[in-house]
Amino acid sequence: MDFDLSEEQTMLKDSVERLLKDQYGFEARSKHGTGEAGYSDKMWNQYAELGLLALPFAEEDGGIGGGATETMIVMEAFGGALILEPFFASIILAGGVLRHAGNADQKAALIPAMAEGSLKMAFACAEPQGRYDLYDVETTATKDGDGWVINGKKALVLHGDSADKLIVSARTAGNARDEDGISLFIIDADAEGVTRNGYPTQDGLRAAEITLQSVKVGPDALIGSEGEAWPVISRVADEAIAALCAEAVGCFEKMHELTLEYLKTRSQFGTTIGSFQALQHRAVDMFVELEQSRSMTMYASMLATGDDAVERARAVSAAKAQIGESAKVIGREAVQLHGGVGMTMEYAIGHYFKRTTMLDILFGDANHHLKRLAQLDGLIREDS
Amino acid sequence: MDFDLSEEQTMLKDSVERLLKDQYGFEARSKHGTGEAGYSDKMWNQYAELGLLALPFAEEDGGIGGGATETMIVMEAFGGALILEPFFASIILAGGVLRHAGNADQKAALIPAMAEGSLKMAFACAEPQGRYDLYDVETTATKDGDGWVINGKKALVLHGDSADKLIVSARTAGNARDEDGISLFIIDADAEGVTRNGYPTQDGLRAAEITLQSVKVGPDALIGSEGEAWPVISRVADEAIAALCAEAVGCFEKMHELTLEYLKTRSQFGTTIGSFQALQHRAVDMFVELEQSRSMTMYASMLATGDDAVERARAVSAAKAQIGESAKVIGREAVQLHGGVGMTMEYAIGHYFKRTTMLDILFGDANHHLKRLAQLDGLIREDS
Amino acid sequence: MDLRFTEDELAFRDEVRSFFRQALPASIRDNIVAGRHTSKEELVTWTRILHDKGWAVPHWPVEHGGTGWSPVKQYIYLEEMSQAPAPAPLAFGVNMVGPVIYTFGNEAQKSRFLPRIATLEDWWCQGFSEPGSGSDLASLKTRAVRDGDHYVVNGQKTWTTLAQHADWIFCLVRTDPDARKQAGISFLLIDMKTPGITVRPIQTIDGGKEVNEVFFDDVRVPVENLVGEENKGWNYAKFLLGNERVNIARVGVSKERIRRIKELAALQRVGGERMIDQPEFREKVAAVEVRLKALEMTQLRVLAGEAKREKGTQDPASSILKIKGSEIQQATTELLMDVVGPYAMPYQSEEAIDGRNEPDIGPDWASTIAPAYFNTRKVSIYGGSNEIQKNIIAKAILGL
Amino acid sequence: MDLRFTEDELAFRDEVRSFFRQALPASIRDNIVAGRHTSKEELVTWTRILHDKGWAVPHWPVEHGGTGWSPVKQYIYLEEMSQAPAPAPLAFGVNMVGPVIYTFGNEAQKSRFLPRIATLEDWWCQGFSEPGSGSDLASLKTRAVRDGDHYVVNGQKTWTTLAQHADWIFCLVRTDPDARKQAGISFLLIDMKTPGITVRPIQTIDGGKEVNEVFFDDVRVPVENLVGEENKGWNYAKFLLGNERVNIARVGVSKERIRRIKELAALQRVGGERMIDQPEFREKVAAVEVRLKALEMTQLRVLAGEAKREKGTQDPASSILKIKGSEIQQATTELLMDVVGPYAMPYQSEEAIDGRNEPDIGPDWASTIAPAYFNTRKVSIYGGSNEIQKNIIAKAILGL
Repeated sequence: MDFDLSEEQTMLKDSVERLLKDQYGFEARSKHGTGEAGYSDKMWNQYAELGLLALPFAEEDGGIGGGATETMIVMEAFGGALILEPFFASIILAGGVLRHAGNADQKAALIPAMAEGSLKMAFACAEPQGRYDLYDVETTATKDGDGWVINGKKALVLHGDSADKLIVSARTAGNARDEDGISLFIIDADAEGVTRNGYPTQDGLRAAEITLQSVKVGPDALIGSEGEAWPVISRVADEAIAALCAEAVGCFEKMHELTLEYLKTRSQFGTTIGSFQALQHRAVDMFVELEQSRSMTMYASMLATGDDAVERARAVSAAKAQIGESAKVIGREAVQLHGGVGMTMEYAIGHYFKRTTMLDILFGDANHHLKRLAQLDGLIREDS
Repeated sequence: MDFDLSEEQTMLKDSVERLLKDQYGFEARSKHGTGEAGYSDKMWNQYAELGLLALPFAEEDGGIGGGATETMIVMEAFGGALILEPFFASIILAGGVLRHAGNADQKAALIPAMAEGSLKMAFACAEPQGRYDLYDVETTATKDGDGWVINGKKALVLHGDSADKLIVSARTAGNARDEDGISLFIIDADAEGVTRNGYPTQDGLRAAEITLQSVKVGPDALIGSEGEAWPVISRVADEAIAALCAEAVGCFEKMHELTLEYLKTRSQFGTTIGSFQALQHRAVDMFVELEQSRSMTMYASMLATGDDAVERARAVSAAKAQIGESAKVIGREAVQLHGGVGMTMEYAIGHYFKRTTMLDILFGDANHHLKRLAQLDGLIREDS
Repeated sequence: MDLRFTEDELAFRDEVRSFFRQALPASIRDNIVAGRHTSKEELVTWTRILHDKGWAVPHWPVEHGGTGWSPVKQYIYLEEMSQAPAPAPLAFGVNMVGPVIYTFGNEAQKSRFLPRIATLEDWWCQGFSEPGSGSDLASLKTRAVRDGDHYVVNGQKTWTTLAQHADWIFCLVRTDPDARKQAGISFLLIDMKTPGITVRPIQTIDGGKEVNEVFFDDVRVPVENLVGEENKGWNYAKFLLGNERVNIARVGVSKERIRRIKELAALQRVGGERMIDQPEFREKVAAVEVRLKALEMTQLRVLAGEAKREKGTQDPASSILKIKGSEIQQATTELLMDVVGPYAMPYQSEEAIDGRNEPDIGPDWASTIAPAYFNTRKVSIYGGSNEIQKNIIAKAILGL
Repeated sequence: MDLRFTEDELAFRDEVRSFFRQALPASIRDNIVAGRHTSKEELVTWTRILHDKGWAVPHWPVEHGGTGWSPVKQYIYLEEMSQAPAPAPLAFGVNMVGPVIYTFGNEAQKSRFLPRIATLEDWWCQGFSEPGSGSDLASLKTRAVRDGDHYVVNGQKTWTTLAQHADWIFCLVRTDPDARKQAGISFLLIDMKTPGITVRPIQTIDGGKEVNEVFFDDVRVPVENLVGEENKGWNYAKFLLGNERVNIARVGVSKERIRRIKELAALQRVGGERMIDQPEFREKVAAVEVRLKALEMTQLRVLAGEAKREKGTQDPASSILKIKGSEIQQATTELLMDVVGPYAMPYQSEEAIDGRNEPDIGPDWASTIAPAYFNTRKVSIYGGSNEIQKNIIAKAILGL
């Protein structure tokens, strides 16, 4: 058991934090968000230069071979800066599918381009009727010669509007909510039959509703084995959840810091409000939540890459439930302790509140994950 | 709409509070509890003299004809003094059955004796396997000539050990958890075949497990119609819950008062602990819970005597859920703010904590009643 | 004690309910049900309808257009209005400055302002908070210096809701900088068209632009617009804030929202079953309903007590209404978030939706929910934060 | 970073687990599972078993009988012990006065006391709190006046747990009444058989009589029983209390209790179904499990940090362990109350149950649950109340 970062990990952490400190302050972020894509291509290239976009990919695929800890470090830093770029959507999600299920040709064709920043992908795994159940797939892929024809609607595709390619889940067999019979396909984002309706999300990022109408793909579009995508999707989702938890911890840390700063400088009734014991205790509540969330994120990061799907599910659901709960407490207290300014777009704290609220929702809110954990008999069992 | 007490009600309140203030202080209470019955017969006689034991009974039956408000007043005062006598068990519960379902002969035979204090009854309505479901009746009453033979086990019969007579629910038809087919019988507590195992409860009151083995009763033992007791039981239980809520409010008020007193006098770090803002705010939380509980108790008292069983159930379940929740908050804060002395039997606060914990349990805890309310579609509906 | 409504009160409720059902324009109602903002035009329309009925300012003295209803009837009226649901009359006029004017204003002010408040010919806004003041309202810095028949006002107000529509603003200004904090403050009525006033919108986290900063740069205000006595403004402000606290429980609004939650949860499917059929969800809603019913009864108890209190004084127990009322409002928006799930995410401003032909992203009821959740954080901040309310209870009721 | 246990640590865990399984007397284990108290005889028996194995005081320096285990192994050992479940060694000796003696005591004290602590030949109790002192420990009033080779002690201690069994008590006493609060305090070891000591039991709300008042009436204590320097006792006390805070999370105890909750909920039927099968109940338990897992990881992080801290200093983050640990312990007893339902009500003392032949009232596992619920309120009070812990975090970590 060892909580220390290696020398390389410490360097990674320092370099990404330095980049964001220099170029991703509150003002700078507003500017980064004004372009059509909703984020900064310049920053994206800098992430590439720093090797961040190559980080999770294996060295033999053109990546750097970083593990769960490296992802955690980067996502936490990104959370602290509220970055707008599609790192999560492209590298963690779509990249995760490639890592776990792409064949050699697919990896060779895509990963180097992703790592150098020239290719962005999105993962269209959710559907409008499915809520948080990624096996609820009504989109169909029908055999058509060597290839397939895909029809259906995908929902809330993160950064789906600016992606160059999409990975789409579609049903090649079975019924709407079966885990069996789902397949994954790579399609060009501007292929015929693809309609993308992009929009901003509450936190200032982007997503898209995507309609697929008779989209034809060749045999090389299939990722992994036909009808057997569920273990891949579920594994990628579990890893993604661990990454979201780390992002949330980055946000929480910053929210706590901003709130402390405010308590120490804001003056009321002739004294700084941080001298009021009732407010001190609530700042402590925030701190405790932050530390508990950090602990659970470490736990989830450690287990999310494991091979036991049930153990993995328990760990990430527990972590996501903790994060969702902490997001409520920390968001509530941070805004309340800021008073009126916490309600405005002109202060950073409100932006963090909105992002963490969305982080609770992404890939399942606290209720969803508590239910999932409970169905899996919880963390503590006779045999545990 | 009128929240004021009438002149008579104010007098009732004053007189019962005066009696308890004079004779039911913390020291006196300890003495009252030392007798074999676990309470004071002397106090019981004084309640009778004050007319309290006659209060809820109709005037034509030898009572005083008090309503829900009168019961609320008395129960609240009793709660404030943590009385040990079987007012709830005998007058509210068993008395309630007589009021609602007793025939003229039964009323004439029993009510005047109860009102003057010479007869105590208990209501054996729960069974070991039934948890909070009073329709879960496995005790059977089998026809035997004109009368019946009763066999079974009754659980947690409040003050069942010192009662002179018992009202017992038993099944004359149907299956264990049917609402139909339950009947009520009056039996002598020392009838052949009745075994009473009396014991103290956590709050210093008394209850008994009662075994009925071939207990023979005559035709005049039946209260109400054969097999149709459920509406009676459920009505008596709903009224009883309103009374328990009032008792809880009496406790809460006293807990709040004792805690304030402690905060104002206990000195730490060179000042009274009541000057610490974090503790002030928690005293406020207690106060808010107290007032919310008081409000819900008024609401439940008003509706518990209504004829619409569903409306009644919603109101009392809502009130009991509120009381249970408040009992947790107020109990927790009261003990915590008292510190170590809150953990001892030598201070009053711990006794209140124990009683209110039991009040949450009696006739269904907060979980049970929230579930019941949710099943009845809640308080706010399209038609409400 | 009898907590039931009397026959007369029940008849009154039916009368109000059926009037609202018949008189409230459907488009206004539907907007509210959908969680969207009421426009200025809609509020004026609705206020005029109420005024024609004689119900625009029911709680005012009869001589100024009030109805003479008992507190219970006033409560029933407001409850029915929130549950219609109809827009609430503009509080800055009818609940805030109106009562200050008829209680402390002179005859000229009464006859000049009150009728135009009742009809919403004058749209009022509130100039109390300042960037530095927050919960410590009395630390305000905006100065008014007497210059002949005018005060010259300089300074800045903030959190001024709907100032963009306003014809008038009522302001607390410092007229005696040497007096003790609360003692040197006056209550001024200022025409928003006066030169030197600038309004700057503040964008809030729900995407709205309803609050503003208002800057005063050598703004000349006739002395006749001073309410009551110079340097006594703090008393009038306390009176006003006290009135605000009673209405802030928003029981009717929360009731209406719980109905909405149940309606939407019946449309939403989770894991193949309707959300409304899940016992966990039902119990979560029921728990909020219990707290809300308790609050409603507490509100009625405070109201009943009002009648017996000295005019213009405030039951400190009304702080409970603020605390619990805001907590429950927040709890209802959390439940809405639970219901909507992932489709809380798309950001679709009302303007964007109005301007396009395509359907909404996600269910057509989803777009207002996250903004409502964000926006409702404010209810425990404004009107005296919940921490201030707890301080009030601790001091005034508990004697700590 | 690697949060998994190493192969070596896993092997150690298996070794400890299998030793406990084999060596722990079943009757002692069963008593704990049932939520009953461990008797003095049982604890002595168990301590001797551990001592024979060389594991009675694993965290002590090797020269005094410690094992030299890493902090992680010590943690595994304690975890396995709570989950066996086995009784914890008497903390007053092995965790409190023992470390004070080997850190600050002289050689004579070390050789006299430490071996008898390890074997529980000496039963120690703690004389810190006084009726007036509470969270403000340094305000203590018990006096020790030097008289030749003795101190003469007068005063009163309270909340002295298990003093009825004690051979020795370690006390904070005031030796310099004129010094600043913390400065005039000394740390004395007192033989409980010394004339002038009276022990009076305090009955607690769970029905127990484990805490006591201890009165000192001209009690003569040899000066050789002073630990360290006169008037420096406050430092030793802070050191001791710091050690207390790390162990106070009680992760293993809460884990064991959650297993018990699930076991009992499988026996209990509600409305015709098993309680463990109700989604609402399962989710309530899961929510506590999540908080507990987070606490466990936080505890491990604090432990890992310990190794790098200056010896004898305390990570203020350990206050989190106290706060969350006590909240979770309380939450588990609330869940037990939910499970047992109405049969929480009968009061059946352990003595009463031991002395009778009839079966228990209700299920045979029910009688200890309400007492545990009542008793567990204390965990947020003792060892520095949670309010004090929050003050510590606010000051030492947040800089407020």
